[in-house]
Amino acid sequence: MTDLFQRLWGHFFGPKVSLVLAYLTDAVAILVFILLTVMFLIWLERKVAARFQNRLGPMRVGRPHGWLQSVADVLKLLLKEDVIPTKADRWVFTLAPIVVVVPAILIWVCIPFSRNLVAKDLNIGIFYIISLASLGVLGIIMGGWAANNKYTLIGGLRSAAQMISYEIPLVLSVVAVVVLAGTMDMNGLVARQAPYRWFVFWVPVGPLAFLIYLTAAVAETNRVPFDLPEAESELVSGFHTEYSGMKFGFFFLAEFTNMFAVSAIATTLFLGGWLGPGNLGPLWFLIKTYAIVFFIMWLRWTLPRVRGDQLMKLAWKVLLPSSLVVLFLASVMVAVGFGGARG
Amino acid sequence: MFDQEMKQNIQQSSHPTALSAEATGEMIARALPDLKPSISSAGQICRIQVPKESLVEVAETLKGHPDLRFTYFSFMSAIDRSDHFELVYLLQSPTTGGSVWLRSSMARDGEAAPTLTGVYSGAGWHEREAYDMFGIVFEGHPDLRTILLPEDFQGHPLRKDFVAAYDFLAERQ
Amino acid sequence: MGILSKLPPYLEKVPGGQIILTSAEFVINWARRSSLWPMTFGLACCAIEMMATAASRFDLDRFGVMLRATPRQSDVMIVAGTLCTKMAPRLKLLYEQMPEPRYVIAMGGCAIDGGPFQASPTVVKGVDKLVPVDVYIPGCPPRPEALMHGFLTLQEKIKKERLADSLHV
Amino acid sequence: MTVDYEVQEMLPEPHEFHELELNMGPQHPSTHGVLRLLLTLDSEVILKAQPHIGYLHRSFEKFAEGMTYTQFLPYTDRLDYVSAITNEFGYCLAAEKLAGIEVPRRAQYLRVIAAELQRIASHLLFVATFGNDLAAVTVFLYGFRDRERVIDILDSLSGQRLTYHYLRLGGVMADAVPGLDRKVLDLVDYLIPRLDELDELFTNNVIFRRRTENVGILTAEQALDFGVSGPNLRGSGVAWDVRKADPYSSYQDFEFDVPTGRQGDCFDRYAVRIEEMRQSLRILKQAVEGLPEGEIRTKVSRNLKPPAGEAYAHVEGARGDVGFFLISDGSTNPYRLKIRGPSFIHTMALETILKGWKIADVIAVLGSIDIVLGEVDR
Repeated sequence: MTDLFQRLWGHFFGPKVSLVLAYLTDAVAILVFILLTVMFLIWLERKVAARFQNRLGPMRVGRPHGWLQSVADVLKLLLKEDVIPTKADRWVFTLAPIVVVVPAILIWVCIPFSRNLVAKDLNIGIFYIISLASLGVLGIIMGGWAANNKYTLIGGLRSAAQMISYEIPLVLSVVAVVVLAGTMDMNGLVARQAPYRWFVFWVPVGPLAFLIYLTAAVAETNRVPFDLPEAESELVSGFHTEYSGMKFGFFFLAEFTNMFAVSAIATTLFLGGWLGPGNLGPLWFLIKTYAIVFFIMWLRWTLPRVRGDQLMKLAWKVLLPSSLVVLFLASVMVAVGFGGARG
Repeated sequence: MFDQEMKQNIQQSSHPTALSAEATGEMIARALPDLKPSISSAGQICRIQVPKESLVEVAETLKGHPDLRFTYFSFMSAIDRSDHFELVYLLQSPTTGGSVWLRSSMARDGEAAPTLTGVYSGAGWHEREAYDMFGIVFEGHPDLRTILLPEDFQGHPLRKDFVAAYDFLAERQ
Repeated sequence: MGILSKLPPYLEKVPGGQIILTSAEFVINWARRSSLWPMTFGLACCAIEMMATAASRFDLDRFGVMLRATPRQSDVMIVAGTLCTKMAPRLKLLYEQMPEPRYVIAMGGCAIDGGPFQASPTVVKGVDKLVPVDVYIPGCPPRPEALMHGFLTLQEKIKKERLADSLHV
Repeated sequence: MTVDYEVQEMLPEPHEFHELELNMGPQHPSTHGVLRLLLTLDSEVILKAQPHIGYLHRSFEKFAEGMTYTQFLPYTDRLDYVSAITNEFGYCLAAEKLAGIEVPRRAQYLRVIAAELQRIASHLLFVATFGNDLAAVTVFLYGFRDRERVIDILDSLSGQRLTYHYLRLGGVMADAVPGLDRKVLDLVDYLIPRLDELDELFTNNVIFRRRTENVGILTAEQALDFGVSGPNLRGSGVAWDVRKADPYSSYQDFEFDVPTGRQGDCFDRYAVRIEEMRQSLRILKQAVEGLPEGEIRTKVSRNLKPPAGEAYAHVEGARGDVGFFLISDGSTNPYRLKIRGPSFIHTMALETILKGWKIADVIAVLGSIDIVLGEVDR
């Protein structure tokens, strides 16, 4: 996509200037896309929840079906007073939402919407994504600590424990796929699955890795049944209890961006990314991603929350060993010649 | 799989029935003749009047006696009889189904009541409430603090002389 | 962002500034009234009706009303129930923790003036003794329809707000 | 009258370095009102839990002393506002016992119908809030959706949704609305599949089981020692139901079982309530089918002057044994009214139950104990 923009800007400016401008355009495009998506996702979540619960959900703000609801919410949050508690650590408190949001958005640099619709197709794409994704937790811990409130502190610490525990099976399941594919390039990963040899069908490694990835991903994004860091009934609002206005909005933004990102990554890694009949790359990509998003929402509005120790047990006693087994199986598959690198 | 477990978890049990006041009185009279239970209020209440010094002792006997087993502490409260306080305890026995009222009286001021927390854990908060509402001090209570009223509240609302602050009562008199 | 709150009076003097001001006012008031997040502040009986209003049959979410647990993220405080002297300082504290602009709905007789418990020395005779109340909803307890009406009334009230008075950014 | 509105926090006791004092409430999403829990934590494990109450003390007992017997009746609705009818029931029984009033049989049946509807409504609310506490928000909304159906019938009987004031001294306020039997039978047909659906969605959910089984155990001995009653006592395995043990208002006419749990954990307390709803539906069916004809109220003077004496009546409320101890001195006002609120006692037991569990379990225990603060603080 950068090439395209560079060519476009090239009509007006020199090559160096147009490269910079192309990157800027990329950034703006991603930002706008994410903001619009998140607003849509929040609206979607409320409507989906409402359908599950025999309700209607937003109806009045923008007809039909309250489609302007999220716009109103965002505007209102922007206009709210920005409270920083007196006892809070001002700098860390202000920095935390930014630390959470920035990596969540940076992930999108590498995600291919179609063969060419990707901001920068790094050859270590998935590695880059995973390393960025683990940064978000820092912001959560910072926020939990800086607010100087016991509830946020507990929320932040829970979050740290949870994220670190689930990072490992998540990465291992991704590594299994990388081993099978023999590449870390996102577009390369998709190409290995063409046309319908999606990794999720590569028995036995594919489905198992997909399951592990999905479980760990739900935990990584702090959603029910693993929403301990912001457990509303226990910790009021967890780590963002003391945040108001747009700072809170940033946490919300990061949460939904992350949810969309893990779904997009799952699509790319396991469901063949933008592959599909016809020349409709981005459309297939979005359909698959939204299917996973819907699944995650479905989980949220069906399941109760697990307890901290059960969460840890699941990560260390079930997911970690099984992801190691999956990794081993993937190596075996490559060794006996089933690897995607050659096929 | 779980459905069966759920059904197992819930047992439909045979149920004991409550004894009438007379039957309870007879039962107590048989087991402990020196307590002298009396039946009052048209045969609805079986009560034992005891001096407050022997409250703990009587409660312990009623709880521990193998034929009576008054192990269930329903509630305790006090009544302001203008010249003295009356202490009321309702004890029940889940094994026999009997219920008995322990009654005792004490002076309104300058006297302390014995605590039953040593016999029944359930007495704890009821006694704190009586302390709040009547200002009765329970000697030996492990944690005698105000419970319902704000800590800086003046007076004890359920005393009959605490009237002025309640606007509606003042209007009537 | 002190500059922003000083902006409207200057803008008024500029030719055409009035138009900008009114349209900004409209958009801002629309956003504020369309996204009223109340804090769940259930004190007594009315809290049950508040929950019922948020639940399936009445569904406050239709108006964009989403119950939040923490005062920092809420715009409206529904005082649902009897306020006692022991609880009063907490109510005040929670109100002060809410970011501006904030609104208060007094739900039920007890929140309005003590209701049936007015005579009790431990009951505060109306939350407006402590915090400014925007909408009073009578009833013991008010039916869910009444609470919804309360929200609509509050929305009407916000609609008429002047920007100069309400910019607290 | 001036009130000092300063925050008076109780100073925490001196504690070890690794301990953390966490103040939960009085305003917290899952303390079910204005309960305040002062938790002493070691990481997430509770070393000590101290319930603080009184944030909703409205002095009901003093009010009773300044009112006539009939005037006080609507106040009982606001005691345990989730289960208003059973409070009215207890108070009416006590006052009728005191004054020697006979209640016509039709009124007794209508009272039973109202009380059982109320029990179902209350237990549905319990399921809803319990689900919400464990983050199963859908259960919360399903519970309320079904509760509305029950409330509709109570609404048609009394004209109120929450504080009914349907029972009156000597009978009930109004006769059964036409088609009450049809409505109640429809409700039975509607609710039984809904309860099965609930079992599928919630009761048999593995996460729910893990969260509640073997958590927050209250043994039978402890329960009896504290005076715990109702579903919480039965959850601990003690079969004690006032409707069976001390039948009032024609409860002896109906066939129903008393379910008990095994060990008194959160799941037992939950399961007992679910089963009780099924039993209540059974009673309702029998009551509307056998509703006798006749008067609905004995004439009772508005300025009722019962003879001097005392009476104690207790009923099986949705939360437990609700007792009213009335003392008359022969005048129009009660001399003293003592209300035995089961939630008060259950809150007292919290301190013992919570010790040694985790913060997440506090929520499960609080939800399963199902207290209503109006009754705790009175």
